Amino acid sequence: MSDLSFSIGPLRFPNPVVLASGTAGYGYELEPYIDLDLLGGFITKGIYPAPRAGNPSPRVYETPSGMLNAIGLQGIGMVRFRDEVLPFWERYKPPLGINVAGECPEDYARVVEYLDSHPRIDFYEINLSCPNVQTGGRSPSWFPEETKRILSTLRPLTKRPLIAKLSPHARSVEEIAFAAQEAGADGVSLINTFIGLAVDLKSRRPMLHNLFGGVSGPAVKPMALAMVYKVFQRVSLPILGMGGIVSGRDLLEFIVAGASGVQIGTATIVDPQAPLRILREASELLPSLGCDSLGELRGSLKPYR
Amino acid sequence: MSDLSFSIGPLRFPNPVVLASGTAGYGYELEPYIDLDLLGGFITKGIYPAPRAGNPSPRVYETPSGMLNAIGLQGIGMVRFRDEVLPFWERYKPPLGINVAGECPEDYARVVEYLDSHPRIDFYEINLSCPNVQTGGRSPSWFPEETKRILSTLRPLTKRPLIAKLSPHARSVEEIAFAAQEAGADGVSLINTFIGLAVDLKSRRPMLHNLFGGVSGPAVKPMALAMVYKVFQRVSLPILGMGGIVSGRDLLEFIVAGASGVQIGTATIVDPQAPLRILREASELLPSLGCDSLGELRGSLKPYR
Amino acid sequence: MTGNNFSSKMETMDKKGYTPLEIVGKREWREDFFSLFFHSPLLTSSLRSGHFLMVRDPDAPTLLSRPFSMGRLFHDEGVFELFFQVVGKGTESMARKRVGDTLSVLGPLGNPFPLEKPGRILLIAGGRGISPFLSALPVLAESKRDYSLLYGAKTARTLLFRPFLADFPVSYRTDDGSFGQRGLVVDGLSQEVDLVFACGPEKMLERVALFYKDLPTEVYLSLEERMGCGTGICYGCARKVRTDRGVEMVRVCEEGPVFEASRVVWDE
Amino acid sequence: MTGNNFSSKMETMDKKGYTPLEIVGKREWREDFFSLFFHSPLLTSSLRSGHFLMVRDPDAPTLLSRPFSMGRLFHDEGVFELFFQVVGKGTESMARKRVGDTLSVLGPLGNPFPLEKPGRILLIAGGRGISPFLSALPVLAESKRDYSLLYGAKTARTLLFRPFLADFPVSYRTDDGSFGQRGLVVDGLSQEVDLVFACGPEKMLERVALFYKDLPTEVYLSLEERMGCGTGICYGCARKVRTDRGVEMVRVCEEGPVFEASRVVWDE
Ligand SMILES: Cc1cc2nc3c(=O)[nH]c(=O)nc-3n(C[C@H](O)[C@H](O)[C@H](O)COP(=O)(O)OP(=O)(O)OC[C@H]3O[C@@H](n4cnc5c(N)ncnc54)[C@H](O)[C@@H]3O)c2cc1C
Ligand SMILES: Cc1cc2nc3c(=O)[nH]c(=O)nc-3n(C[C@H](O)[C@H](O)[C@H](O)COP(=O)(O)OP(=O)(O)OC[C@H]3O[C@@H](n4cnc5c(N)ncnc54)[C@H](O)[C@@H]3O)c2cc1C
Ligand SMILES: Cc1cc2nc3c(=O)[nH]c(=O)nc-3n(C[C@H](O)[C@H](O)[C@H](O)COP(=O)(O)O)c2cc1C
Ligand SMILES: Cc1cc2nc3c(=O)[nH]c(=O)nc-3n(C[C@H](O)[C@H](O)[C@H](O)COP(=O)(O)O)c2cc1C
Ligand code: FES
Ligand code: FES
Repeated sequence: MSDLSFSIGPLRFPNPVVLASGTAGYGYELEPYIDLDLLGGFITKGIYPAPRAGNPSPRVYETPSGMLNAIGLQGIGMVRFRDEVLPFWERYKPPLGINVAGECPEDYARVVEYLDSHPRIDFYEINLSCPNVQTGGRSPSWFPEETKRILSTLRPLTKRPLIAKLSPHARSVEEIAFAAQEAGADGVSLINTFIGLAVDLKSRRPMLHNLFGGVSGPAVKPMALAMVYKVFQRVSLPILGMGGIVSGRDLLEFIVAGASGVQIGTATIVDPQAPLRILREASELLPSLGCDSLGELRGSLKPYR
Repeated sequence: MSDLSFSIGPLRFPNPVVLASGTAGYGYELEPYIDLDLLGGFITKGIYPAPRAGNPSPRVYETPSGMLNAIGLQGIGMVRFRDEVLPFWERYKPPLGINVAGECPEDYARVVEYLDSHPRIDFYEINLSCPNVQTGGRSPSWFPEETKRILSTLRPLTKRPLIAKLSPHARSVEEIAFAAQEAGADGVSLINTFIGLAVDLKSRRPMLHNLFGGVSGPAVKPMALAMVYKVFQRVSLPILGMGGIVSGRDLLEFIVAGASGVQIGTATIVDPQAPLRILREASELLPSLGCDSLGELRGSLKPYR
Repeated sequence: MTGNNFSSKMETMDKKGYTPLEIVGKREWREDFFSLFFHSPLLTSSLRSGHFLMVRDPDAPTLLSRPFSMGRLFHDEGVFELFFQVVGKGTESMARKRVGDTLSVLGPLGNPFPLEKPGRILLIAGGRGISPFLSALPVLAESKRDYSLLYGAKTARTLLFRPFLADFPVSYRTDDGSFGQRGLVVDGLSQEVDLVFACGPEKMLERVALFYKDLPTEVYLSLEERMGCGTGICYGCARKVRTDRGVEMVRVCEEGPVFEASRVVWDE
Repeated sequence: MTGNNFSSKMETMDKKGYTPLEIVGKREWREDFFSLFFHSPLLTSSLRSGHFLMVRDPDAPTLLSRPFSMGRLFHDEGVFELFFQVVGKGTESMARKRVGDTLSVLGPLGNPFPLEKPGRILLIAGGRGISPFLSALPVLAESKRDYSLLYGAKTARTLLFRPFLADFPVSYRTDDGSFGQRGLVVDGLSQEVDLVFACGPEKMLERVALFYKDLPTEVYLSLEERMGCGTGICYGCARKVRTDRGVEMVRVCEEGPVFEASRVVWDE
């Protein structure tokens, strides 16, 4: 029986399948479809201090092997999240990560401060990379200094692992990951969505009301794998790899490129049971690669020269 | 009858379908498949001063709705190009662009200086963005200053239009396009390929001998459209838009987002006759949109707010 | 599978998931309309008018599933119908399917029309909005309700299912007068009803809502919004709806697709 | 189409392009091997052993075409065979195709084996490398050449086409001795030939080249390389080959796939 667990600092994940922020709601939405206890971990929709209505519809559109979304971080805010969602999670065991969102460093700090006393929280994923909020705009993880500033503000506020979620639009994602490491992050999540646009020819309107959206899904997998590998070469932090994982094969490719665990996003939107299928496929495939544990596979990519 | 022509400075392109660098060889390779005279324009494989062997194989791999390539700019060099290829092009009329490649500003200058006396050349596309040559490495168009430096070196060397071809990995492509405009470029080509990686799980080898490759094809279309629109908003230079165009519909979407003309890359690799099919589809579609010319459609995207 | 403590549990136990269903029949209508028929006694018996299904073809070049109301229910055969119009990649690829092929289907999803409410019922269908009423009509007939259907389309050619509808009280309208009365569905509305159930183009639904705004008639509309998941997890399908907390962005797939007209905010 | 001065020219006049061809037959062999049969008198009469075709399914989730040698040619029926093994997405989707479906095919591409060269001929096939010889054998038989085929595979189960091959001089080898002689193809090579044509795994071809290196035998190998276009435009399929200018990266699709063994550089 192979060992699929991995750890980020003291926190052990029972298996590599973590559900990605914004693609699995707050958790209870998935309850009719899967046994949440089988997951390696769960990361919530982005939590802002106040509730947010998000963008007008249309908010999603299918692109070649991918999707474009501009939900605009619709959310119930940290107070209702604590009162209504965290009690739900006491019935389930997988590591629970809070995706912390904000428009300024203070927003992030308020969320962490407000929630940190709650025992059910296992880690924070700091979303330094949402491309939707400001129209096609810059994100903190395009810049090493801003990445550091936000993480350094948060570091003293909690003992729990802080994982920095990075944008793929930085000139060099490995440089940003290095900055995150220096600022005390315990891991990095790679990658958030690419900024994209789709055009309705007939109306000459954007396909999304928000104009720009974030691109995810299999289309971005090669870019995501490249970034995971580059960051793995550069920093020693554990990596949660994501971007287009829809099969056990995809999952293990991310591990070979250097990821400690992965996140599943678009695949869950396509099929709510996909995360468990992916986990099953990966666990069946692993022995056929001659490996007893994920650790043996991690970062095992051998370039030709 | 609708007018499909467009211009970059004094140079008129009969229609918007320009073949993209590296995806149509030097031109003669396509002769068995299409009448080159029907094209809107043609851009050669990247021309370096000296011949280059390029990377070992495998050099290509299919990714979801896209492809990964690391040809490594295999090429015959500027001398053989002038002697063997330019005479071929005297038999055909479409605007001919030379994709100028280099590892340092001097390389670019040598190519332009050596070729500029030849009358068959219509314009230069300066490749500031090839991601393959240095392994996963930086490219000049990630930085406004480097973009300016190279273009300013070239500007005095020729009276022909200089078009800057930009990488999608700059933090802000519009900032780079603005720098190119300031340095005297006559247009910009958007976008070159994204850096990607594919993993062979069984051998734990990269799928490409070079490790990293460039991602092109429909997968990148939403990102390319977003960049075209952002650059169109920011600079006044004509834009050659590309990234995943495989239909007349795709072509016109780029025009709506602000492109003056487009380039067809991966589609020609998939089917050498695709460029002419795309042209036909676009010319049939245009009247149904109530337009007599491409110009009416250009930049006509109406955001919701 | 180890690495967690629940390896003995089956991942699908008690849980709802996509099911591969064989296409047992296909019908090509005019003007890019198609019907596909699927054999599934379970779904056929659990689907109610207003429910929708997510449909996916794992071998197709499309990624996301597409939402469809079901059309007719053939209870004796355990067969249900999907009736759709080809408008893009997903529906194109569905239209290429043949009898014997398989599609993945998830449902029933959403909340059906509350047909059981008492009173005189008017069903209003615009164009392909006829779908949910193809299963509602037999239910209403069987329970001997006071009901009728107002069914409008652009032209006679797209006024489909007429032989099937002949057994029920239906009045037809076409924009061009080529069948039934000339004019829009919204010009034929009756005040003499207690309950209205409507499905069709957004503009039509808005005008239906407006017509009954200050009347005692209870109006339920089946709304559409472009969807990502259909399962409530992506928040892709939200629209403005009045709730206890004021006006909120509410998911059409989870809280809808059927909404009380008075709750819907029409602001664009 | 205006906007250029050549609107009267048809884009396909005198030019070679992808043609949709109907699948008129399908055969499922063992171990993920399949044959598809296509009707095209034009292609069937112009294909020569060593030529390849690019095959594409516009409705499949794959983007690029895949290269295949043709298998048997049925001149009377104008039918040719593609014989392939399922190894990934492209071949998987081809294997799902049914009689009556259509695939887009471009060819003939590349340079065939120079079968017309004089002398005693040895054909060498390893595994699915049998493909090009399925059309070569009848040609050699008809022209009464002195020839034979050495055909090896891992095991008897994957030594296919034996009934067809029964009409020709063939010696078989399997790695496990389950049919024919036990051992590798390269252990059965004969020096008593003037011409060798070989197709099979890279390792086998390299050992064939080595065996004949210092002998007067002329050796031609059909090489494979992962392809992008198949038409010579992308430079995706290049490998090291000796040319007039020294060692160069040469395109397998355009200058190959058949190369003289002495020109091939084996360095990895
Ligand atoms: C609850 C619900 C029930 C539905 N029932 C039916 C039905 O019974 N029969 C039927 O034919 N259709 C139905 N639809 C609409 C159907 O889902 C869309 O037509 C389909 O998703 C289009 O997919 P496509 O890939 O062919 O088009 P795409 O390529 O995705 O889009 C083509 C065009 O259709 C528009 N579009 C896409 N999805 C929707 C949508 N959900 N609503 C409105 N416009 C859309 C796009 O904006 C675009 O302009 C229903 C939709 C919902 C939300
Ligand atoms: C000139 C030529 C003739 C060929 N003739 C035949 C034939 O008659 N019958 C047949 O079964 N196959 C033939 N092949 C090989 C065939 O093209 C590949 O098996 C096919 O492209 C794999 O596609 P896929 O999408 O199924 O696999 P992919 O998903 O693309 O790849 C799966 C695996 O196959 C490997 N692979 C992909 N393409 C090639 C290739 N061209 N050569 C070697 N390995 C490859 C990949 O590296 C990967 O490990 C030929 C190849 C060439 C170049
Ligand atoms: C509908 C949708 C909503 C998302 N919302 C968030 C979010 O709130 N916070 C965040 O950090 N990432 C968000 N993401 C990004 C995903 O978490 C993930 O990084 C991305 O989708 C890439 O993974 P995938 O290709 O597996 O989907 C969202 C993605 C989608 C598709
Ligand atoms: C095989 C291949 C080779 C390429 N070579 C070059 C090159 O030499 N110079 C260059 O500027 N771009 C090169 N490109 C990038 C294309 O010109 C184009 O920018 C990119 O492929 C996006 O367009 P597409 O999606 O239509 O292919 C190459 C692309 C491919 C696929
Ligand atoms: S479509 Fe995803 S929440 Fe409704
Ligand atoms: S495959 Fe493109 S040049 Fe050979």
